[in-house]
Amino acid sequence: MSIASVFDIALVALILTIGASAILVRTAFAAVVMFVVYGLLLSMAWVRLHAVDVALTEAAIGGGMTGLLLLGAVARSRSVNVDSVRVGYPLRLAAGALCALVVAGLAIPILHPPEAIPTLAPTVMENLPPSGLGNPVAGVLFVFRALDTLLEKVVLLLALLGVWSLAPDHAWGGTPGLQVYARPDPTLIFLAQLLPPVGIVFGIYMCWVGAKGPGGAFQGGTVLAAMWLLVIVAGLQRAPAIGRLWLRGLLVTGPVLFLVIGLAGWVFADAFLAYPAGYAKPLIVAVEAALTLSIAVALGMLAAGPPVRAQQQ
Amino acid sequence: MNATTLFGLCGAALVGIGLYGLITNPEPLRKILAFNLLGSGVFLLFGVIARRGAAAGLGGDPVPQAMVITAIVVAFAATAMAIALVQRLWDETDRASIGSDSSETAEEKS
Amino acid sequence: MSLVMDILTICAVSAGALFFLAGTVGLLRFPDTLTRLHALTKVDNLGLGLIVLGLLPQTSSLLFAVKLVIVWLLVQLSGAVVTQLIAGAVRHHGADG
Amino acid sequence: MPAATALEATTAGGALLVLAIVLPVVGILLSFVLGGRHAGRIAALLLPASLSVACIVFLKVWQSEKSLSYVVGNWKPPLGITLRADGLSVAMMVAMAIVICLIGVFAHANFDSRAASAETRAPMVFWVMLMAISGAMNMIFLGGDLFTLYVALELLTFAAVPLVCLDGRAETLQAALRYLLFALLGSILYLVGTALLYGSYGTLDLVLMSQRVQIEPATLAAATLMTVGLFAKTALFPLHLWLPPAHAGAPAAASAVLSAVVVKGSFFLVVRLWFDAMPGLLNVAGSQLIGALGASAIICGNVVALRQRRLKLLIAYSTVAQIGYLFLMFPLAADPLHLQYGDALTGGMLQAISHATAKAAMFMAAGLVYAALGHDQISELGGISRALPMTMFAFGLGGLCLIGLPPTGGFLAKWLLLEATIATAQWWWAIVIIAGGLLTSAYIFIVLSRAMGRPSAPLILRAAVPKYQEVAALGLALLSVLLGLVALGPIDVLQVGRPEAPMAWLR
Repeated sequence: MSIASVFDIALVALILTIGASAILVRTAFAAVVMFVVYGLLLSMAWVRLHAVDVALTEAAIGGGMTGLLLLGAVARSRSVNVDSVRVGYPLRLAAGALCALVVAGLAIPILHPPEAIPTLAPTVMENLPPSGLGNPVAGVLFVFRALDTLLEKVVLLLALLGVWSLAPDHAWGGTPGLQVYARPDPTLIFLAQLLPPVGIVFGIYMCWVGAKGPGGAFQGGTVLAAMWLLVIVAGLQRAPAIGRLWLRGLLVTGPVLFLVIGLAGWVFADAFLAYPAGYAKPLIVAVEAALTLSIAVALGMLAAGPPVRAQQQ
Repeated sequence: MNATTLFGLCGAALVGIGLYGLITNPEPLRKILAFNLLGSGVFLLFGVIARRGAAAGLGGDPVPQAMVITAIVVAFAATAMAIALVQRLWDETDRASIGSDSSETAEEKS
Repeated sequence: MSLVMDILTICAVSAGALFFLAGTVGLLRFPDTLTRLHALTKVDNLGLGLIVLGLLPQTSSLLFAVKLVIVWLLVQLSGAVVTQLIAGAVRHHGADG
Repeated sequence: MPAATALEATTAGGALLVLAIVLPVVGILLSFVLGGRHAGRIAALLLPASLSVACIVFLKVWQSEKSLSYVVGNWKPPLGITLRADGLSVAMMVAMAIVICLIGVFAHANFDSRAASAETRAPMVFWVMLMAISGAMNMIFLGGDLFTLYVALELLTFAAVPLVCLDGRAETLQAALRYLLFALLGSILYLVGTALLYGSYGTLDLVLMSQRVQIEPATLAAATLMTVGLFAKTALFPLHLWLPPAHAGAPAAASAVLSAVVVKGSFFLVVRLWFDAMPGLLNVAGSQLIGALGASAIICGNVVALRQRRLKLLIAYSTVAQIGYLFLMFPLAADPLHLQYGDALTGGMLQAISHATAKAAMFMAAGLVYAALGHDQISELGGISRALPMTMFAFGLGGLCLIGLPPTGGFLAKWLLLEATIATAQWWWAIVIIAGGLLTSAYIFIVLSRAMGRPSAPLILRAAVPKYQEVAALGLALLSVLLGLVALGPIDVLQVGRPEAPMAWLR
């Protein structure tokens, strides 16, 4: 048994233990803390599966941003009376049996992979050069399956509108009620002044490097969103009112540019979402840059929650 | 058993754990957390399938990897929406329970 | 030359791992929040620092080495700030153990 | 589908399919920038435009008797994504576009924001979500790739959930949360199946899948998980618990779109899965099980509907029952022993369409009753048929369609299903269909007799109801009645693009 497999076994055991305890621990707060740790461990699993792009996304969004949201909600829930009634024993037993069945159903195809394992990796590598991209994952996201990526941006916008729709009527157009988790603390303010310049450079770098290596619009956008949220939480800047035109503009910049370039492909490259020969890379980089910005704003606003205060004129 | 299969079984187990939490935990917040756990198990299965299809000098099939990235963002959006919903619900039930007795908790279990 | 580098790596990384172990034991065994923080910061500073130091000889390019050092510096920064914040919270609300 | 068309290129007119998806997306993006005050106007332009695109596609497919397809970005499957419009897609697309447009007309009274000085919450959310639902439905009907369909499904969920709790009351928030959790569970189960199928066959394209698919454990596990997930989203018994509170609590226009349109999206995917991606994979036991769930839905939904005191809840439970009919087509159409394939499938799709029109009309009528009376207690409806004759007429016509009386679309749908029960010698489903019709007629009759009865106290109308809202409801109701006439012609369109022999892999 090699060191790598010892590491893998330990990692899987740890992931399962922490995951199970995130479900089983008594208090919601402990569960959320477990979940954040779980997210970080999981991104290690992704590295072990040679999917560095996914590892970055999982660490940034799955662990980081989701953890932030859950922590914020737990902090709120303490002031609210949450009844923690457990469901009855028979139901739990039935649920356990059902879940065991599902696990078994999933384990069988894992243990018995098809004889000839299907893969699109060679096809992707064959067709990647015309796009000028070096990162095959970016190639799939922006060239071969660009329609999914475009629609997913719309999903993000809709989710944001869905979150906003939970505002009381009078607060519509106002500022989100991002809870300040710590009181404005000199140390936090210091961090919020020091880190964002580094973070912004890092976010832009991640987006830029995504064309040829691991990274891309999501990962870069998440880092930018995190910097923005840090500044807001430290009290250095207020969350913007949701009715602001610049905010709406930034939110749609990425999707609009993507859509425009896609439609232009109809004229210049004879298909929707096709890129004209020779211009693919600059166009994709432009789309990625615009998307990074839109994703950063969308993620930040999703985490900031619905507006609670009407905008002061 | 190689590492890929090991992670595949881990993903399958996480799906089971998440599903269990989603069914048995009455608190909405814990349900959302369980949904995320379930989701990450599913994503891990994608990753295992991608890793199995490693070829052409790549560490894994990029198609499922790209799908996972899309799916992670969608799952985050869903979580944000669910949490906003839960918080608004707390606000409203707070307001209701100040006015009258909190009769809504009984309904919550069904 | 490479043998010396490898020995250096092995020594430094092992020492770093030892600090991690000690820090984790401290985190679990120490009686209250402040002493636990103390144990934790030692891990961040020394443990990670030694591991980064040990990995430096193994890097293939300067850029890679710079990235490693940046990682260490960022962890230092966030560790320091978070420790401050937790300690501040403890002073305001009192620790529960 | 024959192998020759497997790697089909873009057909003439395929560009229209892109337009059907892009138009609503443009509307959403525009509304974000221009603001909620203009969202209603943008929707008023885009929804009819989307309808006309759907009509053109329908006519093209109907006349040429060939599917349309569009290869996005010129990347053919398995690498890329193809959009396809076959008979099922175009029929559903036109029907849903019409229903959405009429709901848009109806909703103008409640979500008009043109006069407001600033953007307001409810209109902005409603119109954007309505456009999103229209786009997501088109995507579901046209998508030829399982993962694209997943994204479309999520688009539909995120558009539908906020509509449930548009008024922000605690009970509707509770309903929305439950709906969201069910829907998320449904989509994640669908996603697991997608992963397993990709792992087995290296493609997510429906046509390629249908050529490669085989009976093996991975495929069965995937298909089961996906189907259960889609059942949760369609609210098929016993996963229906979220539906009644969600649909009954929403504002009338939202209830109409949720009940008439949204649940059909996931239903359509079940059909796509079993009839297109994995033709012939459904064995007797599986199809009987699905049918049994459908039958239980019909019986339980109707019995519970009969006991409701509130009109909107009654209509919501009736949706649970009517969804059951949709799934009766599986044992009737997918029985591998009998190649009776066409009738049951046609009947099932027609049931989806006629339920959409009838249910939208009924929810609109209930909304108008609520607006006029300030409540929707069935026992206190006396005299309402004199006060709002057109509304109650629309409700009655919709009811006739649900019961399945001739010449309504509901009649034709149930008749085709009944015929299929006889042709395949599965008499037990015929009993369920007939019993369901009787139960439905019971509660429709109760409501109508209350409405026609004398009021216990003089009826005071709280608000005047705009005529055009009544006309919209009546229009949909008439449509559901006239749907019976499609038997004379356009019904053939549903067979366009169907494979000649459903069990290609058996040969």
